[in-house]
Amino acid sequence: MSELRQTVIRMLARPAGSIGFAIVALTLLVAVTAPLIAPYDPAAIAMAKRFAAPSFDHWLGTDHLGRDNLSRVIHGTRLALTIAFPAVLSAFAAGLLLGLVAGYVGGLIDRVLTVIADTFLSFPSVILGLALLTLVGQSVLNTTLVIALSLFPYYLRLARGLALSTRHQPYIKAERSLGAGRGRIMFLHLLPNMLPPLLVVVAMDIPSAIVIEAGLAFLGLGVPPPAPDWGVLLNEGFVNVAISAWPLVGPLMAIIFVTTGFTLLGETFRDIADPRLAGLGRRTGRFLMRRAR
Amino acid sequence: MITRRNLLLSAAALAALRPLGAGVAWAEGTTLRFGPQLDPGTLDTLTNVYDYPFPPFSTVYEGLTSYMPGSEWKPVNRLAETLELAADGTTISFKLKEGIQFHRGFGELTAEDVKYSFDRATGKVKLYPDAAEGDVSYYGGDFGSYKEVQVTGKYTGVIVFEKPFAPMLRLTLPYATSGLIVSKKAMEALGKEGWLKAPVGTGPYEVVSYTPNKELVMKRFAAYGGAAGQDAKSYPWDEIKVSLVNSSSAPTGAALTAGVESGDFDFTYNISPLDALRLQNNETVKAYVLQQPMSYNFLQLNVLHPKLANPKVREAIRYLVDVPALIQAQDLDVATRLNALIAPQMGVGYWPKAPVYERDVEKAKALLAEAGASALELDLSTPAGGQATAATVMQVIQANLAEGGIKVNVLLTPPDTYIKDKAVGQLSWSNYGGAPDPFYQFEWFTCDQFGQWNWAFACNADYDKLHEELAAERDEAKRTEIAIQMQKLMDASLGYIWVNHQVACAVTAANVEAAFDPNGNPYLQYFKKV
Amino acid sequence: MAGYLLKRLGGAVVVLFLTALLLAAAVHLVPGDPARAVLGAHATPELIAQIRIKMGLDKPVAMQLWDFFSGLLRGDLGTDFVGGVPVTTLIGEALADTLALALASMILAVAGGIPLGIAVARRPGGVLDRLTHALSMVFVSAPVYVTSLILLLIFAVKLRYLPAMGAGQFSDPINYISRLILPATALALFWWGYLPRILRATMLDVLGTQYIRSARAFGFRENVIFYRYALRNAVLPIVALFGLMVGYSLTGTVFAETIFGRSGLGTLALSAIDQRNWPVIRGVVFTYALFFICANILADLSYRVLDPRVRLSEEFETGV
Amino acid sequence: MSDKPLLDIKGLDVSYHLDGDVYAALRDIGLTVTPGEIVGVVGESGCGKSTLSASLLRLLPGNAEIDRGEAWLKGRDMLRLGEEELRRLRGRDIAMIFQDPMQSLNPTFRIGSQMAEAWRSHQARGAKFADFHGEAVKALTSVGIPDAAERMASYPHEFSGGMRQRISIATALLLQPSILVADEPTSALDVTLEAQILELLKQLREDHGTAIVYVSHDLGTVAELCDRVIVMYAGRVVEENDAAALFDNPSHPYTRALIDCIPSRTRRGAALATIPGRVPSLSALPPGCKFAERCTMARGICSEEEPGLVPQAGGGVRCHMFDPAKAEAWRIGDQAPESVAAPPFKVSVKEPEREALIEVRDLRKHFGEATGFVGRLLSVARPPVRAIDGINLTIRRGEVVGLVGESGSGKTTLGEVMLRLQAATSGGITFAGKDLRQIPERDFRRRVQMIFQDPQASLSPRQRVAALLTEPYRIHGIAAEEQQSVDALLAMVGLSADLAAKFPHQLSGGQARRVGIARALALKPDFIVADEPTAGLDVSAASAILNLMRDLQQELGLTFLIITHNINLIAYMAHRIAVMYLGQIVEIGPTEAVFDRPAHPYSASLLSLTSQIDAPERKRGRLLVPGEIPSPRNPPAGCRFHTRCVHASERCRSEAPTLETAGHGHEVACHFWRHIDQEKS
Repeated sequence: MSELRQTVIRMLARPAGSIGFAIVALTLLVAVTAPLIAPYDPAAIAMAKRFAAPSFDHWLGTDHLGRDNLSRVIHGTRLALTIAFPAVLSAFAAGLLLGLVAGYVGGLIDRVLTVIADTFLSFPSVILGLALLTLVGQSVLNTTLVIALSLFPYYLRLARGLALSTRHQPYIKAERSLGAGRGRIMFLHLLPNMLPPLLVVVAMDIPSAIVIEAGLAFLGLGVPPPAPDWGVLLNEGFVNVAISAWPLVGPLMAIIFVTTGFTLLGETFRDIADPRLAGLGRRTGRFLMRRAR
Repeated sequence: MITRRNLLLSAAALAALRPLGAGVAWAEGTTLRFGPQLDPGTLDTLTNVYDYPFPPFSTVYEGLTSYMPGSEWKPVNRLAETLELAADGTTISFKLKEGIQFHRGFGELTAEDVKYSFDRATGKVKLYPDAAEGDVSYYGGDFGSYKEVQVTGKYTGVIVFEKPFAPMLRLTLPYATSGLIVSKKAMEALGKEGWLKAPVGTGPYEVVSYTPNKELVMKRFAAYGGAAGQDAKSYPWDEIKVSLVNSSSAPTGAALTAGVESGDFDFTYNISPLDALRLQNNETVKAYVLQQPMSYNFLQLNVLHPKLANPKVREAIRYLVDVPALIQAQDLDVATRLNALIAPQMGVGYWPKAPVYERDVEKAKALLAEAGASALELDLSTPAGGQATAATVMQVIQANLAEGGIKVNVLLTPPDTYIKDKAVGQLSWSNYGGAPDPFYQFEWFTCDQFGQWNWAFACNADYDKLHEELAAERDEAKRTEIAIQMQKLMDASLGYIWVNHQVACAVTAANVEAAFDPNGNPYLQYFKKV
Repeated sequence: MAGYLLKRLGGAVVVLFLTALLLAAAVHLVPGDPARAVLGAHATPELIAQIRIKMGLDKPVAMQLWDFFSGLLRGDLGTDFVGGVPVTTLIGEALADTLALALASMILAVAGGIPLGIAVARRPGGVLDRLTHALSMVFVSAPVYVTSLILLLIFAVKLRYLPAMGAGQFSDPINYISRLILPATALALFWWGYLPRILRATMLDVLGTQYIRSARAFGFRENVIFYRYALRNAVLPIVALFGLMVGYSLTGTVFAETIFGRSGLGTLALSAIDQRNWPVIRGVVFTYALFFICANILADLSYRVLDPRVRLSEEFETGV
Repeated sequence: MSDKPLLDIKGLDVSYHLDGDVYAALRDIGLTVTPGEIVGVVGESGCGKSTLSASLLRLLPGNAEIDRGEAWLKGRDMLRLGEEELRRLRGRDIAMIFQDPMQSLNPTFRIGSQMAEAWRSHQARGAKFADFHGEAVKALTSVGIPDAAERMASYPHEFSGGMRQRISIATALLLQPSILVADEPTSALDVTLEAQILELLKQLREDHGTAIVYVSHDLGTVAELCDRVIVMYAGRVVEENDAAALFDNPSHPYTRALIDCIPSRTRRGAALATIPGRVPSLSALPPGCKFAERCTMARGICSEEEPGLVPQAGGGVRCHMFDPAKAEAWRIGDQAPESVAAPPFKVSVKEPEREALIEVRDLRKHFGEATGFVGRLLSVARPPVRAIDGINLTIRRGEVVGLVGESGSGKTTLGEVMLRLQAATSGGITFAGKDLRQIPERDFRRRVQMIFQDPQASLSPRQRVAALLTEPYRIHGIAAEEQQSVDALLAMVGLSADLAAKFPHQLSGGQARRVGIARALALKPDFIVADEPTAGLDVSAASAILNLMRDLQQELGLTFLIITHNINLIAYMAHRIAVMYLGQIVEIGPTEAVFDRPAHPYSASLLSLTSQIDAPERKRGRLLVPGEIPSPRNPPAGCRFHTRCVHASERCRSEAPTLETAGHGHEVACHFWRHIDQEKS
């Protein structure tokens, strides 16, 4: 525990860390208190007030159905996080477990799992997401699952790689020579040592999940209306941009703000928790690859 | 789905702000350049996917009658000199104009060609002399109970039906591609392959070349017989080029209008309303907003679904829906409200006293309370595709109903069963295309349309019977009476909430004046140079 | 090397086969009747049945799979449900525009990112370093659709600076290239944030290595050490990013094409999904997968060619 | 040799700044190097040796700061030169070669191009670039790179570690600096290669009069190579003297302790000296003498006042004991300080029992053996690695067998195959009279243990010591009453109970090694394989571990197979010694017999090359082994050693020798061992 506290203190000591922390904290706060702080019902339609410019009543103006842009962005924060967190965590749990087994047990299991992961990896995640959502239909749950599915092979690959490199560590050989079984080695010795670098990845993937989700919604395959999803807001704003650009301003700022905040926090965390990851290795490549999609 | 289509269109909106490039080139010579336009699949009158009098069908072929440019829904004779419906409604006798020539020297039009064309449409003869399996007419249904054409002379004949079929005069002959006349001689000479490459009709323009998904070139038919009562030489175009695209790579939005804006095309059809609005301020082009009174948007309520089975619930929904807001949400301030299925422009079947339901949330709440429907949760979707604005409209409906305490889930990708299974579909935002006969308009709401187009699952034996009568009745006043009765039944079923007529938009170069039929379809040969 | 290549290609074939299988199977899971979707309003049941026959949907599933695979081996991705065009034709046309955009963005990315990275690494902690550091975070975090929209708003809407919409025609190269600028920049922004950071990190890593110390100990000139000795080794790992760059660009083009109204693979995929046009969806997704896999193999190979250390090592790979 | 110093360092202070802390890395360093002199710098890790060597070229990392001092080279103070002037000095006047030869060459440039760059950097010397090629070939040839002209086009990874170190030296040779700083140049190399490099350095001095600063933790090589030695402790020079004087008659208690720590044949049976405690942290140095805490001779004054360098003949010593003004404190108690070592006591080396505990017959382990049809097809191009190739070995209960050989000889693989941590390719193992295949794995694991090379890395990093120690019991489900308590286990290996709550990374190397031993002993095994038990440990910690192992072996009657390249360790501990070469045992026999009369030319060389501290041994002749160990993928035909054997004849090239008896329990695999033996005597 004190290790954790120390990490937090060291993170806050860096400007990037404290800014990131502040943004993430603010984001979480907004997400939790959305109904309290949003000035209007995000779904309340007022055709008379369509495309209003910012005013005292509507700080960010109104959209094509006269809804309050600010309120929609605020509620969108909550939605973004309620999709991103479960998506990343479930992908992480599944990827970690299977990657661990693939990396440590090896053999046929490894080959099968790797080929499956590679197959998923050979699609751009947006295309994969579009195709899958077309198959399963649009809902918050499906979006979450699709994002989890597109992230999961990276975790599998990553965990497998870590397990592979860790299994050759002397202490694993030492455990084997003591007679420790596979389960004991995997879960008591490999897992705790693989977690810290992987947790860094998870922290850095929250914004990726937000970005993928909003991207899918932007392309029209995200969560169904009237959910004020950021991607949906961008979509609707873009469609009507010739009439008013104001509906775009809120979600654009929100996405930049939140992803930058999480990235700052994640990178600081990475630098502190696992300096080995700071340099460019194949692993950083992997981070990037995921970010890139 | 719908939002995405919208998204692609929206690029258009942005182009509004795009600075204009080099000066727009003016239409040159006497070629009319039209496009990009969706490829019709084939140029055959019976296997194309248009099924309405769209170029090239309205330029290459002619029917016995046709509608004329303008807004009047009155068929005029084209190939027919006279056309007469018998008193019992089961026969139509016609006399063709004499001396009408088919393209490429395939001879004069005779009653035999009419017989062949109609037999072919209804599958009484093979589609081609060398037809393969699967080569069938798509549009046999347009001919009702067609029996045969009795050829009584070189130019005369009688169309015989088993039962009276009134829509023949308003729909099949003047409007549907299936009613167009093809050359029997040419068909026999050319065979399937030759026909599909360059079919032969009597229209003012003949096919020069057709490259699927690329281009269709037509030239003035020198020997045009002037079936339309007009010498083809008075049409300003020596040549018409249609740029064809595959639906998968069809440009949208600004990419669609860019051609006309840059001078590459003289005419582009089916642009988005926002583009049309934008281009109205552009002096180098002319934008058109066209009423399509035969096409209509409305909400269907599945009366057989347990959640909607109580009429009070459906009535409440009718009071909750804010129709003017729905029209506004489609960016169509130009669209007119629809109070019943048949538009006044139809000329027959219009119900002037159709009730106009104003929004009344309190009344709706009361009705819901009476029905004991609390915490109602309904699905809303646009099955089988829809217009670009469907998602927006559905959000308004969603918000409208929310005010009455009904939670609406919008399904952007509805399951297959949404329209097939009466226990699945609930509210359906519907964008239906139509045709100029009440019979056709009412067709989708009969009992045997369950699982097809009757998404309200409202089935009424009286309605179906009236529908049959409508086919048989030739007297317009009586038909109107029947139609009003049917619309009353629809109103009483509480399965439909009428919203608006559809609108189509197009753009031409400023020096071209476009012409459209009463449902907004372009008539290329009537386009003028100014 | 050859053995490695064989191994990689073998793996790629397996993955592509699975990809194809998944795609072939997907059509049978999709909700909505493609025949109905094609025809839209006023389609009669007879007509729908006819279209189904035309699409081959009436055949048994196994038959359809066989048709798909045998076609694939002949380089035939089937025929578009809607327009009846060979899918390969559609993809070929769309690919040209997409590749032009991807290539343009990668050229911009490298042309901007590498020099900036070198400048930053030359003076770590300097003004430029701090400035780029702050900005790069935003660039790296912002997704393509955000950068695209912002660029569109600023340049096309506010400043009316560049022709924004559509892809233009190859026959008019100047116009074509000018239409590439905004979308390519939107895609390159990420790399302008990322490459300098990575290059800075690898440069500092390399500058701290033993062989650089060793070079100093032998009195090498500082410029030689920086530009010749260190830079080559620092840029090497970036070559491995090439595969990712292709991946990023291909994904990013979906958004950039949508926002800038360009034709291309991305918009083709979207409209195909919209129409449930499975042969086209299948073909496009398969093309994406093919490019992804090839790009990664290419990146690995080029890395091997450039870095003598890994030429012999069988362990090194960046994955598929 | 001229007396005028080439390099004169005076009063040098260097500090590191890290996370706001200041580490006093060097304090008041004085060092002179005269032309042609080889100066050794020794000390444990963390004493500032590497900082010193880097300071000589001013090649310190960015967070280091030179606080004070002067460094005169050829009449110029390096510490006050500009970057460009400094650069001109580097390489031409003073050059440096580094510890890890694998890292010192730029991996992406051909070696010729790297040497050319060095040449170009110093063209001011007046040489033309046209001369470069010839000079480079000459330099490479002279350091023993065959086909130098062609090999200049090779990349560093195409050379072995030893070869790369030669290339570094060749580069230095090309520039002919007056001083070469060699920072642990042989630490990563095997003893045979080490000897070659040392020879090369000596030759450099002979041929070019290059002065060398040789930095090493290995007292043996320093004693072997250097004229003068300085001993460093906690950033200070604690003693400086001529090499012979220093090793024969060390003054500073630290120097003495270091020397006494080293195991050797002559110390067999005796407890080795140890130095308690650890080198103090450079960020929190105690006042007074920095060694006082660990010094058995320390008096009150030592922890109060920091001693200065007391001049002595040949150098000086930083100890109050030798300061006539301060020495009173010692005069009262004992007389002249004798030794800081624990009182020497002779323990008879207990003879092992006759019963064979583990027996290995014709054991083979081949890696990358082609399997399956395709594999066999491909294997034509790629033969398997024959890591061990026909080993017969019997170890009796209570016996300690030492296994030596160069890296790549298959020592560790043999140990792991014997413990079933790797599957054998063929051959049989009998354990306690039973075929190993018939013993359930779980039972076997209870009875055998392994001590792994890296003490810290072989402990699961996220487990506390207590959990690590009791894990064997949990794995094997040992009843609570049969368990030894954590405290007892810690006490057994001489650790205090408060370590139980620590994580491995909080332990020192020696502590981690002890925990590893305690873990190995928790299940009271019959047989232990110890793989390089002292690797990675400083001499003082290593000696303590050896003491512990010896004590435990005696007390518990343990059977050990000790795998090491450190022959001194074997000489000190083992009953029998086995020498491995390319997967085969070339000689095996009682330690005394093999050490006195090594029969195989390879063992003879290995023994002769082992650096010795003790005066009589130091003077022994060295039998260099040329070349490097061949790849076990393509072992030479006939006698595998023939490619490097000076005695090799035609027979050796074609016919593989088998082990034959060369005395009581002494076997050797050499066609000519008798002949060679006679020749030697």
